[in-house]
Amino acid sequence: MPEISYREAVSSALREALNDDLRVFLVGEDIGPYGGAYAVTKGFTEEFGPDRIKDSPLSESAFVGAGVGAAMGGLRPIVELMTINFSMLAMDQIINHAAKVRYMSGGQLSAPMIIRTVTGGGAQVAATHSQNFEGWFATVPGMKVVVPSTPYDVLGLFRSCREEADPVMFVEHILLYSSRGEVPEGTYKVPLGESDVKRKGSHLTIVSYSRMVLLALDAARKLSQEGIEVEVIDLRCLRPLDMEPVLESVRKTHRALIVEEVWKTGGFGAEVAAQIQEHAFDYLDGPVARVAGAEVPMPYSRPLERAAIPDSDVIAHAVKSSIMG
Amino acid sequence: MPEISYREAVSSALREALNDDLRVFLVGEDIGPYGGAYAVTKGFTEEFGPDRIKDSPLSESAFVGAGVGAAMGGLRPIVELMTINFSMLAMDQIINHAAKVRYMSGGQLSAPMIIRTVTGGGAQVAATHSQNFEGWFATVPGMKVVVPSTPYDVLGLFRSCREEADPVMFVEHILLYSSRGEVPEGTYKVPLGESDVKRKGSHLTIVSYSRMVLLALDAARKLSQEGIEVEVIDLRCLRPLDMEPVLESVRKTHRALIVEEVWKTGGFGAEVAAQIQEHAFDYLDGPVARVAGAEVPMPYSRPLERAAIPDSDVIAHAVKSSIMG
Amino acid sequence: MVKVPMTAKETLEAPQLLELYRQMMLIRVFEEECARQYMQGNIHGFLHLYIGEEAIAVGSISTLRDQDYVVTHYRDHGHALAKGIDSKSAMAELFGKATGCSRGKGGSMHLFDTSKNFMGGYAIVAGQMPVAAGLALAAKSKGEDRLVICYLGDGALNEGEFHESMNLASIWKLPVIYFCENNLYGMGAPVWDTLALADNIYKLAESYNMPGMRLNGMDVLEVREVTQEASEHVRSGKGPIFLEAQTYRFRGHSIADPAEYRHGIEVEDWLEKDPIVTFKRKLLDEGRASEQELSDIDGAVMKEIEEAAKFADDSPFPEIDTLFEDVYADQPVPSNSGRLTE
Amino acid sequence: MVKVPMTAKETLEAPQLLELYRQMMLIRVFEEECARQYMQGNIHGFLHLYIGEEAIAVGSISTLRDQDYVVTHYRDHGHALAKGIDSKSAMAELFGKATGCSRGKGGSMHLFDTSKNFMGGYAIVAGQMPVAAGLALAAKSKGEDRLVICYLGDGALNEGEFHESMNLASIWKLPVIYFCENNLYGMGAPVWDTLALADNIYKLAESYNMPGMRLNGMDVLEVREVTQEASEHVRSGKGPIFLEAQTYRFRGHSIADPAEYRHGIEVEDWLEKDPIVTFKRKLLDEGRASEQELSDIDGAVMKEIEEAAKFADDSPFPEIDTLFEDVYADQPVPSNSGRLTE
Ligand SMILES: Cc1ncc(C[n+]2csc(CCOP(=O)(O)OP(=O)(O)O)c2C)c(N)n1
Ligand SMILES: Cc1ncc(C[n+]2csc(CCOP(=O)(O)OP(=O)(O)O)c2C)c(N)n1
Ligand SMILES: [Mg+2]
Ligand SMILES: [Mg+2]
Repeated sequence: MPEISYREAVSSALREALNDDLRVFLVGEDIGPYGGAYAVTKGFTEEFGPDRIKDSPLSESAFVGAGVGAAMGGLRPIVELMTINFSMLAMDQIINHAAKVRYMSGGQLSAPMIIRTVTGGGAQVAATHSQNFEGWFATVPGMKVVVPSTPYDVLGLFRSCREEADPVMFVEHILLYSSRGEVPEGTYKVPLGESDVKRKGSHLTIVSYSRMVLLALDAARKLSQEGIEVEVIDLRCLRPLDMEPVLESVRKTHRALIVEEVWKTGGFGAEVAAQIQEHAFDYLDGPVARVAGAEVPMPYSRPLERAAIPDSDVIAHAVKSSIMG
Repeated sequence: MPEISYREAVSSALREALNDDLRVFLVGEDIGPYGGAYAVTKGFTEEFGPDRIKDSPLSESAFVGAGVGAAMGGLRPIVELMTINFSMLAMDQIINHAAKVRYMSGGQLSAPMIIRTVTGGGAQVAATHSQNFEGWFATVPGMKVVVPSTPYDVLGLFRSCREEADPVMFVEHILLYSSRGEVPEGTYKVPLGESDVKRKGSHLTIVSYSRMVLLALDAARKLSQEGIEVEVIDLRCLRPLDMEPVLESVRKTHRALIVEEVWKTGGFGAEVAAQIQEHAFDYLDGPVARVAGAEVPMPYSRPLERAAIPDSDVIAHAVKSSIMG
Repeated sequence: MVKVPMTAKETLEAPQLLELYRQMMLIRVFEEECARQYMQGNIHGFLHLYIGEEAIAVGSISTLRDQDYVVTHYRDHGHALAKGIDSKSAMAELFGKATGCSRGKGGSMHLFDTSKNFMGGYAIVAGQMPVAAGLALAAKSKGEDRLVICYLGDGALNEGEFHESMNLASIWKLPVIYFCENNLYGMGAPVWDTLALADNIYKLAESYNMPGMRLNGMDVLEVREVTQEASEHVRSGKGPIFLEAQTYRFRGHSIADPAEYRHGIEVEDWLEKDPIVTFKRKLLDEGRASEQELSDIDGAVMKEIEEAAKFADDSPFPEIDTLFEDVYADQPVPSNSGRLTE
Repeated sequence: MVKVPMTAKETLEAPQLLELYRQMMLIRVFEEECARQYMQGNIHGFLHLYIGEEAIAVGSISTLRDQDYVVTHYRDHGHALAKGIDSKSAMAELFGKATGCSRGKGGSMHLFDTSKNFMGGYAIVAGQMPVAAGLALAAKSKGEDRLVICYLGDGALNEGEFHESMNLASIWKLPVIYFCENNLYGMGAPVWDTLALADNIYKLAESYNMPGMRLNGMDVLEVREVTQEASEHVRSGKGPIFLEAQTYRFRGHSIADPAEYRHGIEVEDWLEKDPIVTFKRKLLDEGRASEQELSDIDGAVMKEIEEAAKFADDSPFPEIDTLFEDVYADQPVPSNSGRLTE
């Protein structure tokens, strides 16, 4: 199987969409000749023309909302919010318009659009540019939220997103663009709402999503050398949320650790922890543990930022504490 | 002790602030001659003048942000967001400015302001006007979130908010304004970050906040007649969060139920559930249960809306299921 | 181009004139019935009446074609009825009934009828503006011959989304008419206290390199004429246009608002300009209609609304399990089924 | 009032002129050092250089008094230095060191120094505008004799917060100068493609019933003069004012951007207008300074920046436990300690 980068996976997924479906267009800040802040749409304007690769003014609310209207009007917009931090300026259109128009209209209308955006810290771009809001969107009925960790999942999930008749947030991670992974030929799909066991193990279940999956796998590899076998489950979607593989795993390992990058308090991992104990209480040998980001606005300084984001050592340590209990 | 309404408690708290501290001013939509959407500031313009009761244009981002700047400049703004639904339009100023300026400036600046707003459903004002976002704000470092359920707590907590050197969201509930409660004379305070045992009991611990506390107490009264004694704990603040009384209670009752109005998935109750099992796992006789709002945009129609919001029967039922296991 | 047209010169046939009268009357009577039903406890939540502003919805929408989209704010009954939404299903919606145009889920602020290309009332002030731009973008991209008309209040002018949408519509040359219903107040706030350019709202268009026009929102014929002109501009591919109609809501902001912040003299001045009364007088004075014709219309309208109320009253509430319907589609839609022209 | 001043008429003494030169040079050399340090891996994250725009920060801020507040966007090094922030603590901040002006927490986009009334760089486009309005409101309410100057890019003009802030500042008559640095691009997007009124940005002020002026941002003396005039307007209590300086960033949007979207001819045209080179030539041509004086300044500036870099390099990183400091205040502040005038 050919190996490609996460960035290439996103680019291919977008190219496919543009080639397959004339209703599809891209809109966002600097996605045109500039090629996108993360070089995902480099060359797209030349390939598809400026009508389908629409550079937008800096007006997050208007262009996300225009995506909502365009979707209602029969197009299939793929809207890029340069980073999830700027979604704060489009919150109303996402939450009160995109996610609600189907319900409020009694099913007459819908906004089938994909909002692509970039989450995460670790790039030393400080407090306003290093946040993880995907969990918030995952609490909103009417919305779907996809958080791929690998090139394989990017491509497979994106293809499924295109079949959705409802709005989806497709949340990429800033530090994953250069990561690489194998991807089969052909147009395989990964359905929304299927968690993925990324590594088998028997001693503890790690549940994670987005970039933290990779760190959890790192930790699992290290732990394996010490004889600790960790199962790593990638949620892949926060909404719809597929807890079945998680519960199945916990019924086997009897221990669970949630790993996420966002601030711990009220992170989406709390939901996962709550559900695990709700549905597998009798199987648990100890509390569901959580590793998450430090509860601070992200600092710029490198050593501070490093200390604020979980790494594989922290994860491995938490696994051991959990097992030693 | 005199009995006053929740609305009167908010009004008095604001009056006190205006009388005590010349740095305090109010700003918001229609808070002036109109008297506020919920009649909280009726007569204030006559009493304090338009410079201190500032009617704002419909521009949530600008007037919340102006509050941030005014606080940085030495005033003590009390900003009213007419409802928490409209906070979606001021998200960036709340999350990326108010909550972060202290950190990003290395402690040189801060934004000591109170953002008052109104949460909740039940008034048949449909999907865009019936939401509960207080839990989101409670995940943000730099922010504090207060969710009073009684006139007593409104007054006591508001007084403490005024002493804060950091931004606070003060979240009132739309259906509580006419509820009444006893309030002592004198300027007692309720500190931020102290959960309150609102009813003693031994069989199960209900943890709740805002309006749901009242319904939980209703349920507890009914259950008491059946011999089930429920302890009801009101978090009062979501951030800082005081889990000690909750854990103490659970160590006694061995069972917990979280009751909140927001959509269940990713509701703040998930955090509470996660923490209970983290810190009192060995005391639990069964999983921490949750009662929450239906996962739908709020419908307008009365029977549908009623079905979407937990009531005391649903709560009582959940208590029993939890106890019966 | 910024202009203030002074007189309406269009000549209409009598049946057209009577139809304008009928529609305004229909809205008026519908709204009065709503107020009554609210008092009787059949309608709940927020209820924002359009009384006094009827000439705008009727005048402007009467110039549109079926395929044109209407998007509006929460004060949406007038636009919905003018676009042809059935008064029964509108009233049933306000009652929260299963037969309502939005299945009882939307309520007063969220009427929808896609079969009429009435694309909805939206309750977040100015939130409908980006959505309207998007609908216009879809129409334009698909090469459809339709425009979008998007109503907004004077209060919406202060919101950032107004600015962003106007700019976007302009640089993308979208086929949309942004139509400001300047009724001088946003809730209790007079436009003079909230908007720097309160006296010349139509000139806000200049910032967007867009034509702006002011018109008398109490004169249905003037509304028609200016909208027609605006539509021609938009249909010819020249991009969006901005209209400011000067009008007044005769009631409070919502049914709960006694509107004490307005002076009696101001209110009375405006009541004199009642768009229905003045239009009726004109029709009679100019001999375009007889008393009898008009009172026949009144009667028919009253009967229609009475039936609408009865229909709403008789209709069932939605089944509880419909609560979970319409959150998501049931079926995924094939991704490659789409072509720009069917 | 909308006007376009054509020539600078102010007469300055030689020491003042040399100081303007020194400050522009300081910024230029600081920025070049930043670029170098970035390449060497001592600075990380985003780095947006101010090279080419020095005349704006220096010209405008040189007219302010110490107590006046400066608020700006993420391209903030120039404004910070012009307001008197120590080049050492600024450079240390970019290195992420404990001695940085924001304790290493803010980085390039978030410089702060309240002792200089430099109230910060903000990284959300247009997000600084409401904050600046609030600072102006505080100054006005407290009867303080100070104004706020708030810089924004041309990209910020598209954001809703621009509109909301301009309107708010106008109706509240706030003492703030909104100063648009129109460098023709927001990242890779030319202003002509994103802003409907691209050719007349200063006229955006009209929508807010506010004066607007355009000026040559490459001429430090013109910047001074117009800012002075604007300050007088603002200080006299007449409310806010809007300025558009036409300028150009000589480098890419950030250090990572090769700026391939710009034409060579355009870039060269603007390089000819280099604010430092042209000012230097003027000083020499008009005999206001000698080559020796200027090269002495250059030498001093280079020495200062060299020392700043050394200071930054030698400084320690913050202790890890400072991570949790500055999230909240440690101590509540007594609620009744406040009085408007101390
Ligand atoms: C973003 C937002 N802020 C506040 C409100 C509350 N609100 C509803 S209508 C209204 C006044 C709007 O006035 P205007 O736009 O002039 O419309 P009118 O009611 O006069 O038709 C307000 C403040 C809202 N719905 N949305
Ligand atoms: C709200 C928001 N959207 C997008 C960005 C990403 N971004 C940072 S700077 C920038 C361009 C801003 O251009 P302009 O305002 O002209 O300032 P300049 O860089 O030219 O000085 C963009 C798009 C951001 N920081 N904030
Ligand atoms: Mg109005
Ligand atoms: Mg620029």
